[in-house]
Amino acid sequence: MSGYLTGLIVLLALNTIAAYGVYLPMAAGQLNLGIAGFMAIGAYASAYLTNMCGWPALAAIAAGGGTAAILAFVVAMPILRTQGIYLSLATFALGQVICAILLNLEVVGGAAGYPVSTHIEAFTVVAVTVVVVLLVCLMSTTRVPIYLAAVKNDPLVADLLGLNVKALGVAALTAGATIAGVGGALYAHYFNYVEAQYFGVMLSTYTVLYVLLGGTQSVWGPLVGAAIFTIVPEALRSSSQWRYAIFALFIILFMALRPQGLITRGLTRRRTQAAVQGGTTAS
Amino acid sequence: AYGHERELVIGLSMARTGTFVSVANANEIAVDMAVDEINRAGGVNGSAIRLVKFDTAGDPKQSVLAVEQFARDNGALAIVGPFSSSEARVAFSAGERLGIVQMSMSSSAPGVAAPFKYAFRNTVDEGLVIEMVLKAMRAKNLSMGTAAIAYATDDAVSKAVGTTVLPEALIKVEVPVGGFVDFPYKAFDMSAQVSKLAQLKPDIVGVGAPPEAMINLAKEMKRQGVSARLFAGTTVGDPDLPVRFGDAGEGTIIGSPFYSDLNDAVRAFARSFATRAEAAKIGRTVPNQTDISSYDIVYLYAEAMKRAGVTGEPSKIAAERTAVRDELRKMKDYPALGGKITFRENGDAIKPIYVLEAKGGHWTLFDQRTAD
Amino acid sequence: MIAQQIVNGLMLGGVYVMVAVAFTLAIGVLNFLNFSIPGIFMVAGMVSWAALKSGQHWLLAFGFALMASAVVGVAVYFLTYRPSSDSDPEVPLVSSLGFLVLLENLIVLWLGSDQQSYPAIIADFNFRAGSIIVGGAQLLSLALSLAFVIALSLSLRFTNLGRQVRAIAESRRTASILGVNVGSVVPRVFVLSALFTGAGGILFAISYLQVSSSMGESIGFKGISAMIIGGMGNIWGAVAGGLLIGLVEILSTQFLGADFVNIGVYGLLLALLIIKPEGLFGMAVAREKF
Amino acid sequence: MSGLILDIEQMSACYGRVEALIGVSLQVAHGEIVTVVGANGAGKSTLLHSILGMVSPANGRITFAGADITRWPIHRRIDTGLVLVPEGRRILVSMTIEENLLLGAHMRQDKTAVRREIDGIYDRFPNLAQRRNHDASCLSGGEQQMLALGRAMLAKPQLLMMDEPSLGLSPLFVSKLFELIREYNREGLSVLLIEQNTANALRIAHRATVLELGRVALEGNAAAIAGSARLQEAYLGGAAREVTEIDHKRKSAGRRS
Amino acid sequence: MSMLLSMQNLSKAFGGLEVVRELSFDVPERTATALIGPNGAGKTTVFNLISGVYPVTSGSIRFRGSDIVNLPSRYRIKRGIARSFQNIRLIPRLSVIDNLLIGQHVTLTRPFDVMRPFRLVRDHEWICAAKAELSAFGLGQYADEPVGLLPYGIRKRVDLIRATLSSPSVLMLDEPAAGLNASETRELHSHLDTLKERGVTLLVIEHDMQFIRSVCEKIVVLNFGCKIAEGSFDQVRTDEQVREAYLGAEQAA
Ligand SMILES: Nc1ncnc2c1ncn2[C@@H]1O[C@H](COP(=O)(O)OP(=O)(O)OP(=O)(O)O)[C@@H](O)[C@H]1O
Ligand SMILES: Nc1ncnc2c1ncn2[C@@H]1O[C@H](COP(=O)(O)OP(=O)(O)OP(=O)(O)O)[C@@H](O)[C@H]1O
Ligand SMILES: [Mg+2]
Ligand SMILES: [Mg+2]
Repeated sequence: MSGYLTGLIVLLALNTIAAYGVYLPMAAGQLNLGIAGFMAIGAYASAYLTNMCGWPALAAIAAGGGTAAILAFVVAMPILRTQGIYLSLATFALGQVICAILLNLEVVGGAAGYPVSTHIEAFTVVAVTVVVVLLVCLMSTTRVPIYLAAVKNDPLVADLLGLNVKALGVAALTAGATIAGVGGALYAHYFNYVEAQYFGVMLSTYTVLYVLLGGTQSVWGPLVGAAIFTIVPEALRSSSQWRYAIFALFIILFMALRPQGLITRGLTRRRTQAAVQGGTTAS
Repeated sequence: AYGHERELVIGLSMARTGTFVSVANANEIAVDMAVDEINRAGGVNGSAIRLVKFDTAGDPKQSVLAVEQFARDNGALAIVGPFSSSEARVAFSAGERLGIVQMSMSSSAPGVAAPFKYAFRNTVDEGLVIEMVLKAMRAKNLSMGTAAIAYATDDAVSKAVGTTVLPEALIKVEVPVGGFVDFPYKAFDMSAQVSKLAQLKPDIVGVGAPPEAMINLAKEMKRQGVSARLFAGTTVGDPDLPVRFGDAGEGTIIGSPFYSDLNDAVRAFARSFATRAEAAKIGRTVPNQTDISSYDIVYLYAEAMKRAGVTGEPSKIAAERTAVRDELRKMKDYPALGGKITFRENGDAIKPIYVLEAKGGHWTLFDQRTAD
Repeated sequence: MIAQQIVNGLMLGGVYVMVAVAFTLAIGVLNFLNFSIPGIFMVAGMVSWAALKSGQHWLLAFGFALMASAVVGVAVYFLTYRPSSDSDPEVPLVSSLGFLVLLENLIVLWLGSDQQSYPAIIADFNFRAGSIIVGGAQLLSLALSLAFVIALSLSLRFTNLGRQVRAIAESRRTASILGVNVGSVVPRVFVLSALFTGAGGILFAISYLQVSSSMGESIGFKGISAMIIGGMGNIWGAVAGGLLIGLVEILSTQFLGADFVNIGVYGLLLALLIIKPEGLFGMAVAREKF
Repeated sequence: MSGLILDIEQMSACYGRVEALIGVSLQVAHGEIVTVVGANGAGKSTLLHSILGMVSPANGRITFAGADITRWPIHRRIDTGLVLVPEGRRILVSMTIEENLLLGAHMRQDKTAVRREIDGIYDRFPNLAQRRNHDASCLSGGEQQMLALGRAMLAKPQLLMMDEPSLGLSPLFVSKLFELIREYNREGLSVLLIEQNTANALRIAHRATVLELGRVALEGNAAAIAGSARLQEAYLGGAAREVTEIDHKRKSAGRRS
Repeated sequence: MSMLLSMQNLSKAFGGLEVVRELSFDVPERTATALIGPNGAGKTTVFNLISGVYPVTSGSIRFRGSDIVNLPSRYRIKRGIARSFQNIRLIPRLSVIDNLLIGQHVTLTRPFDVMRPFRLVRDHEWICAAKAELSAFGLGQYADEPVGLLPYGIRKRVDLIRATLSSPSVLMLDEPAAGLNASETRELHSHLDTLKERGVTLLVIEHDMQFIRSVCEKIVVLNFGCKIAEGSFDQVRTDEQVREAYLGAEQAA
């Protein structure tokens, strides 16, 4: 396969993984603006394990996800005391703090960044991504997504129906962070270099954009969103300097015309969304 | 296009959009210029050079994509770029796996090329530059009783300059360091730092920062009435800096691998660059250090390819890429436009340093030195 | 020196206040976390710079800049706020982020990504009291913020228009059933907020004698933090939060080093959100939408 | 006819492909109480929303107080005295009770009269007076209904449209409410009333219209309709079950087409 | 007759406002008890106290003899206390079945059940159970409809079925007949009869006196948070205080 295409597929895989990291918490109503922080944790932890402890890449990548998960689990309780926009901003602040700390952590290179000694091939990145996507798909056939929808929609009722709202929230945040951590670890091992500056707010923001563009109602939304985000700017490559402006305009118009995202439950079930929403407002 | 039968492909990894656009957007012009000149003069080994370009927008991920494409799809023999240190770190690692030479025109973070055999940088080590600057200042008897150091903490180059390069260089010229102030890379408010400097009362302030932060520092010093001479290395290399200082920052001294008024050849380059830049409407007509560096990289490649006798035949591509690398490593004092270039073991260039002083809205040549 | 640093902190805080108040106006009044605000801030700075550079009188330049801000504000209304009535609450937030990206890219295309020097309109616009230097432009922006905030909080509480705006904030549909002309009140709020933001951008440029296509970003994020620390939707809180962040930033630079600024500021934000989500001066978190 | 305050001719409205109103005509004379009854989903609320302009009718004509208001924006209709007490009350819970009332009068300039009327409302509903400076979120269902009614009256309606005002109210309060409507009506207010509580609605109304699947099934004198067999069939009788099923099928069909 | 649920001196204050005051009443097992009273009397608040939405200010709530006031709200449905809401609170975007699956949650026994990819199994028992319940009340055809699309009356009953799927021993219904037309009310009535036959105890808030009379054996009347009367429909109807505060002269007649 051509080098360009391979490279593009890797980018797509990385973007997709990050998108699923945002998608899971979002299904529970948490807009995580600090996902890049969890990616950074995964990246740095796995890099440290390969560099300093000589772990094999795959084990280190898994451990990267695990580290992000542990961190998420620890912070979840306090962070989930907040809701809605406050939660988003709390995750945003968390992401900033994580970055600022990593930037000053000299054991992992500080501001100079941290090289990673082991390289993984494009195939590995794609394979891990496929596994993650399949796992999320599998999860979508369990009770979890409807429970998350309940927690998102009406936490009080969810609680009165016996769901453990807090635990579901923690689980969603942690699962998202785990996926993001794995994504960060893949990034570190494919590019063999991590720097804290890369995992800034803008990365989190763009990842949220993928998900909303694709739509949050279906498991395929994040995949489609990530694909658009990877491919459209490439397609606009010929218009060179205009491409990011055009792309931003595209996002705005898209959101204005199709706020529910590209892939909707209605679409997957061959139902028109308008009817669903109409019914909702009629209540 | 020039009547050659075969083509030698060179990749250009450029940051035409994105964060570095204002510094990097003219690199393409300089590279085009060099390629045209070489082809017009008969090419290399009877073959024309063909450029393939890839805009990375300064994004490390995209720079790897560029390397993959150049090496695997375009059959490039070498790559001009990538631009920044962030890109270089990941792109160099990819280039190493693919066995293709890359040479950055701008990356100056310490030791970025060192771990790699195929990685080069046509930039000079900050430590050398700053040492030259200080030696020049001492030689001209500037008042330098005590020094202070101001640097950006969240950028690898700036931080290294501030925490190691400047202190070591100041020790060498026996100037005591009164204290440090630091700020974020994109700082706009320097009031706290300058109030602290006001307390330290230094004669000179060594700066490890991008031009913007240095301008902000100079302006705030003026506002708070703190007078001290600023000096810095190549991190602030910008032909327009004296203008951008406005009435602050007069007398600032920097070291640079490029001085636009150096000699006829450079002036001719600047003129023809200006013509092309005007036509391309990029909003700038004066070349900067990364432009001339990009220009020189093409000539360095041409020379290395000539010496290695590359043919551009697809079957021999891997060997020829390695041959280009080996020739570059062997090269001694290649007479490039910016001065004589030799590559050190760590892949960075050794070349002349021009010590410049900001005077009345221009850079003036303060001194000229060569390391080693 | 510590006195000077406190003054420095308050002056820096003054800049954050402008942005924090603009955010508060959008979130408290329209329930909309409007991420295009940093973009408008930047547009005003850049446009006034471009006009000054092309030789316009400064009054005219500021006029252009404010006009541009208002136009962007209206565009944001039409393209992000208005279409989003029935959608997920994240959607307007995200498309306003799209606006930020768009504005930055357009300005880069037009005026480049360089940081530009802003001409000093008054040669030395500083006041000196003993050894302490106070920036005139910053003082002005602080005064302007305060005046605006007073006017705003009074009118929201006690005027008809204020009640209409608050009704819209809670439910656009109900407001329209009550005969509130949503289609004209909301754009007015957007324009007001954009003008205020634009004024902030201009005052920033005058204070710091610099503009750039990315000048909105970090100030924007600090502004949001200031707004939250003060209590989302609480206009006075935004003032206090802005000043507090300015102080924390300057003092942590002074005593801990620049490395700790972000840890300090965002750590403070995080801690506060967890301990007291409604902010220092916040009202109850009751009915926030997004 | 100058005696009409509201005249709707052949109005249709749809949500996407679902037709909610089909060629509905309806008149309200000055000083009249007209009630519209019909099964769930018959289109009653849609009718009021179309009159107010929240749903733009696909075709037809609405004349109010002599003016053709078909294309007017909502706020203009309300300014001229066409006021809705919406289904589900729609109280603004983040504002105090007093502010909710003031908001009802937001387009009025006569401050002193507004003040007097607000005090009048407090006299009538002591529950509201007690809590005037509390957030409206604390009100119980019935109290909210009082507030919604008071708020609507402050807009000085010529025609008051009420969408199921008795929903969730105690029997005592229901009779109070209907008494109140009657009283306002005697003072000259025209009322268009939608009710599930048909018995009560038909008792106070002068005329009635029965909607069925978005069409007018029957109209006439309220007392006569109260005894009508057709009404029993369309609305109260065993047929109602099929009505919802048909309604449901119609929607599915609408989606499929 | 044993008392399934009993309140003892229950009080609830919001800020300074006492909304429920020293309220004591019992809900006998396998019967339907009505809670009526003027608007704002505190009926919904009592439900909220029983289901644990609010903590009580003082007093106790005994369920099968044990005090549950300190039991976290989500465990109460596991004990067998389920409720519906005054305003329907279903998830409009999900289908009827999905909404019901949430109601089914407390009947799951194994911890792994939540993660079981049951949709991969054709006609999984959970779906069958939910569908069976739906069909039992004649709503089988709506199984896959998004709830938001359904008529009000149907949604109300879906809400009810969701509550019954948790196999409750007591079901609290907050104004189940509000907004329903006569025939829908009849259907609701027979729905409740079925539940009663199954042995479910009902606690109903309702303003429709006809409905109350035909469904409930026992009535508790609240006013200003206090119990003003208790007894059978006929006892309560003739109570002077009840007439004055709640029914009005006309209705009582
Ligand atoms: N916003 C909407 N989008 C799509 N369909 C709608 C919308 N609102 C109402 N409908 C449909 O239009 C029809 C009429 O609804 P409407 O609310 O007017 O009925 P109604 O007579 O007021 O019923 P109810 O007694 O339940 O209030 C119904 O089939 C309903 O499902
Ligand atoms: N969260 C709360 N905060 C403050 N006051 C409250 C709150 N919830 C209810 N109240 C008050 O408690 C009283 C009783 O309310 P509740 O909702 O229990 O009444 P209700 O008997 O259900 O009335 P309705 O029949 O109208 O629904 C009301 O006066 C209400 O204003
Ligand atoms: Mg209705
Ligand atoms: Mg109630």
